[in-house]
Amino acid sequence: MFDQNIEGAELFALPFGDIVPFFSVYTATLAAFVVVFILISAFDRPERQLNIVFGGDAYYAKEIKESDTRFSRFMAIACGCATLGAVVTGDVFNFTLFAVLVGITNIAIVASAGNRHVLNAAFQYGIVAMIATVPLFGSAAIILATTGTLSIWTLAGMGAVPLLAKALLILGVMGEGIAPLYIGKAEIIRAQGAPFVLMIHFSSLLLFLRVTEIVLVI
Amino acid sequence: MIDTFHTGMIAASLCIIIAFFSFLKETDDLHRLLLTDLASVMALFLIALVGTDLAEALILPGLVVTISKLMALAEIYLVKEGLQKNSPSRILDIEVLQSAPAILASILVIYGIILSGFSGGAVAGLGVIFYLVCKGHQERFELIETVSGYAWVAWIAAFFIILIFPSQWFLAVMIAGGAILIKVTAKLSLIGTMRGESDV
Amino acid sequence: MKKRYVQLIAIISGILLIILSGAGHQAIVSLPVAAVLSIILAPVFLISVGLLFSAEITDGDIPFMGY
Amino acid sequence: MIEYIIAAMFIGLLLHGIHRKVIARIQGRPGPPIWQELLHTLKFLAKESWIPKTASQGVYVAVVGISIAIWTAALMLLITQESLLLLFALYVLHKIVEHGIGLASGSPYSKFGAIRSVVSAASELPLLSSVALIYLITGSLMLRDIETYQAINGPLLFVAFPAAIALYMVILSKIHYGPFSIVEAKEIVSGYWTEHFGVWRGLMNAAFGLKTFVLLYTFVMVFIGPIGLPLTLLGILILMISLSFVCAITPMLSPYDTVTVQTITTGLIAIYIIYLGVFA
Repeated sequence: MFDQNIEGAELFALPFGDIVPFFSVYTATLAAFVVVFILISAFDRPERQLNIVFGGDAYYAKEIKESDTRFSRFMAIACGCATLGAVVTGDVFNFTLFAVLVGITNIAIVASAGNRHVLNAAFQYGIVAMIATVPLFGSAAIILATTGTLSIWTLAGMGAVPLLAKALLILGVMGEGIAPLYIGKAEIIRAQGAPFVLMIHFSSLLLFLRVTEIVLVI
Repeated sequence: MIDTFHTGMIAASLCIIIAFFSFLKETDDLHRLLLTDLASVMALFLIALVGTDLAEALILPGLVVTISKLMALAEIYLVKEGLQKNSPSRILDIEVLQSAPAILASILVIYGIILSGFSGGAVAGLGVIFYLVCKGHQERFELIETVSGYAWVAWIAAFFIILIFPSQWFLAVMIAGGAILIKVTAKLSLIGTMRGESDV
Repeated sequence: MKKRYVQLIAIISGILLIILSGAGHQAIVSLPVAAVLSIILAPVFLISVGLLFSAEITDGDIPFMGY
Repeated sequence: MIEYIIAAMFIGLLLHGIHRKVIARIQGRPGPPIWQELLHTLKFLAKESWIPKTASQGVYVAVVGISIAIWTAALMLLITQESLLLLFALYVLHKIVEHGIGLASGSPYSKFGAIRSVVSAASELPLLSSVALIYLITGSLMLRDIETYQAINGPLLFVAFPAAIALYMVILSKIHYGPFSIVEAKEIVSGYWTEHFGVWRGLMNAAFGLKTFVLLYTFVMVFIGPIGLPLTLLGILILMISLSFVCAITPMLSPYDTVTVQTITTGLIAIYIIYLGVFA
């Protein structure tokens, strides 16, 4: 029974060997939010960005090509699905995998942007995210080596996970794009297409929320 | 198991520190892109250190996501630097195909000569095809046809030798083997040169 | 959207919210369930009521696409 | 439920009005009447509303609904005495509302507001360290357990003083006219909600009123404990006035300074937590 006094009561659990996907009040709320945002990015049209010509009073609205929209939309939905996976999964390693997937889809969402600044920022962010796989997988490896399992269900409340592993996990998710290292990501949200760009920010916030829960629980 | 883990861990941390240091020093985007692969390998190395069945099962998905991320980054790099626009004049305009063919083709040809006969010809022919595909493809049919014709003649001559002077069978077999080798090689290499040039 | 539909949505969600609130207090519906349902219904109710307020001025479809 | 939501919105908007009044008095102006923000909201509700043609319609409308839903949910958490961590999650998700509102219309001004909101993502970090500290002390994050703990051991305010400071900083960074409200600075017109007008603006006003009430109520609930509704409301009022004092006498910081101050606060509290966790 998964009944931590951190995140509310258990609502649902799917016993699947020792890897148990579960919903607590907390993760269920997050999952509901992810579904809402997937729906928004799946069905909404992108906005038309207004650009002001500085020093004059002219402004023009940019149009996005249909093919670019389609690609970004697909990637935004993929990003939503990866986020959903990261929120719902009951396994530390799967969480790290989903975190890396979120990183991939994040740079893919803006890949079709013609803006060179955006692409440059995406590239630099991608490199940071790639380096972040080291602490992410490293923490999963340390957890596996010290406790012999990766299941959050089993680890919950045991306090068996070393502090180093927790710190590395947070560091890894930070690299995938939360607060202090987020600055690298701030530039890529200049890209066009509000529903899709929104997904970039949303996915990293949810990763952050989920990793907070994991670190407090295990 | 834990002891080995710790020893490996120290080695891995050393590698990670070196990798991260290289990130600090490196400023060229392409080189940093290549170094990210080093970092991801280190991540997999950490998992592999655990050395259980479960860890083994975790390496493959880890490899898949890191490689796909590397590919996505490489694609971004291409778009960012505008490298997609200058499309290569030839399809196989890859750097490794400029340097490798000479070595690989010579290895294949030498091995084919050692094998001799039909199969040797096939191997050597493959080497020649590889070389021609990578290096260039002027359709010099005359040359190949000439070589092929002389090989044919040598093969026939070997038959005559074995019929007229049975005591010299070894020489005859050698000539026939060499000839068939050259013939098959020549025939196969035709494939490498046939690329539909304008003046043919 | 026509004004009539907005009116309908506002009335239905408003009534549902009041029923939920009453049922929550009388313990007919458990508190968490009532809370979750009112979280979902509250934006619907408030937005439709807001649109009705502004519909006094624009007697066409609300909200229409401007500019 | 709905009566709680309406009442909380009402009190929150009234608090906004008091906030403006106090700031005005400190600065030697008469200031607007304290029900000004309520009137504002009602005025906006009765204004002509539409969706700009350049906007991404779904996001433009959905974020308004989401902002109401998020803070309604936070209020419900307080009523049902659920997890503080979830409250923290809802607070963090409020960032996405700011971001979405800014991006939705395509206007460069609101976009600047949205980007500033992302850059000041550090403002949510003090909350994390505050939550972690509370968990370290009480051993639980359920609001009902925290209440019980305080009923036995006295207010958390003294035990977890750094956490209280962190939460105070968080509320300060979300309050209007505050030193950290770079997302709605006037050099970018009205910041991220420049392009939301009419009904949308009115509803967002209401949602933000709800937000102010919920955040202040959480502060009193978590750090002072169960003291009954009248005293809690008094506590909220005092807290609001103290915030107004800070807002009135500090200028708005530049984005860079904002991020720096927030990050340093988080860092200090994190060091304190590590000290508590490792040595104490």
